[in-house]
Amino acid sequence: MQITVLYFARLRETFQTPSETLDLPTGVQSVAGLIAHLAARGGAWSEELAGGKVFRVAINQELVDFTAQLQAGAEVAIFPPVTGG
Amino acid sequence: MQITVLYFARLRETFQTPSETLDLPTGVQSVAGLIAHLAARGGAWSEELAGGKVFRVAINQELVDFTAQLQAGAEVAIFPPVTGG
Amino acid sequence: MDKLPQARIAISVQTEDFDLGHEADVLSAGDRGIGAMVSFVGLVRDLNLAEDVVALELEHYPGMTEKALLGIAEEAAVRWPLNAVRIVHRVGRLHPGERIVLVLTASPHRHAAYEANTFIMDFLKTRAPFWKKEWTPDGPRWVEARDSDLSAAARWHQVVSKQYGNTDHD
Amino acid sequence: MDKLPQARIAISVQTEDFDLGHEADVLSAGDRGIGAMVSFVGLVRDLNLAEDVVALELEHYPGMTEKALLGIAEEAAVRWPLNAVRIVHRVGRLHPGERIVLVLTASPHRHAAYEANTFIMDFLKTRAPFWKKEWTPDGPRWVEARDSDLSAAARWHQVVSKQYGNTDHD
Repeated sequence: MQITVLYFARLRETFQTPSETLDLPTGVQSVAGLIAHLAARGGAWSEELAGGKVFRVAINQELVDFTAQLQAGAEVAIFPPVTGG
Repeated sequence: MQITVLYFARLRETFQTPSETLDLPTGVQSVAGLIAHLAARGGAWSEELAGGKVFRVAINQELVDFTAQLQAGAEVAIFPPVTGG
Repeated sequence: MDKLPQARIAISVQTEDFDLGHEADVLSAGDRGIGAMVSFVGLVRDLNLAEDVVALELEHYPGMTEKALLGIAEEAAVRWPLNAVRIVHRVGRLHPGERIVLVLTASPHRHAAYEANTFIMDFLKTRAPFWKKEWTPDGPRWVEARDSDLSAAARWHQVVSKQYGNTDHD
Repeated sequence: MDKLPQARIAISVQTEDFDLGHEADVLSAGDRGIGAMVSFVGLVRDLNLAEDVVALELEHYPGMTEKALLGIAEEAAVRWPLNAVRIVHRVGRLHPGERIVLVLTASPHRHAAYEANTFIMDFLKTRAPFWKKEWTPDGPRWVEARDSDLSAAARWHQVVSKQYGNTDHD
């Protein structure tokens, strides 16, 4: 399954990329699976996504929780808690 | 004791006067006493002030309750509940 | 609590219309401590008027009106951290769609600005000496006071203001 | 309940400043059912900035931002009787004293306009994808989210909206 992942704000800077296209292994079906997959890269990925820090995930521009299922072609966004207004 | 009494809105129209200067009998010392004094005129005065209708009283432009004491020269206002805003 | 200067308070009772954008600009000009500004504008709406009502007329008690509005604003400034309060209330004849009243509150904190504004309107509607009369082709009639306004004002006696810390920036 | 047409909702995310008076006039134009209009304007205040901060920069998630703001406005229009909602949020670089955000709510009833406005701001601060960065001579740093904003949004889950009768005219 291929998806697009977007990063914003501090995470965009820390990961040094605004977006990437990913071919997910068969076992990765949910947001939780995707986060584990990315954290397995180690370094900043592990620190930000598996280090107890708070972040938010949206699928196709809707906020979701970690049990949400991924669909092929989905636009997934990972970002820090919002601070607008 | 001499005071000025002002009437507003519906009461001004019903009593057909915006204001009057009153020489109060010695026994009239409080707002309650003034109201009884005015209601004793009968007719509209009795209907409006002794007929269970709701009205408000201010002394020198401050809302007061019926136990408030009068002072010589006071500006007393009697008016219906307010409806601005 | 933030160290606030005493709140700037300005009150007007006037027949003329007011300009919301201009009033907001004046209120915030030069005060960099303001993080939140809330405005309330009351309008003459036609839903609450009988079919035949062509205008409202607002009578007031000159002198007491300004004192009552100032007292309400000062009480709000004691309860909430406010930089500034502006109240404009129109009197005279008004038609559907026209503005009646403006309340502007400015604070470092958004909830303080919201709550102070609501408080001012609730007390304005029960303590400020204004009276509305509806004009119809058959003649005028006075608008009756509403119990809902009295209960809206009464609820503030139970409210204990929350603390506004200096990290709560707007 | 009053028979309200579906609330008119307009959302803008823009680098340009906005004009409060103009936006309020557009919102109320031709709608005689509006009795109350509440505005919130958020400003960059200097009290929450460190001494050395010269500007804020607002990043957002184009596409999701507009959807999130529309969703928040639509939820408010389900909870309260609203004639119209307007939200403008600026992005890009902003300096102390500049306007960041505008929320306008219009209703027949004043408490509906106040509460819907507060609700929109509370949810905007927790669900709309904007991020603030502070610029200093030593470089930039991201603003951290605040627990007080999360608890402000959470309290609405407990709120049961009161009924707005058609006698409660503004």
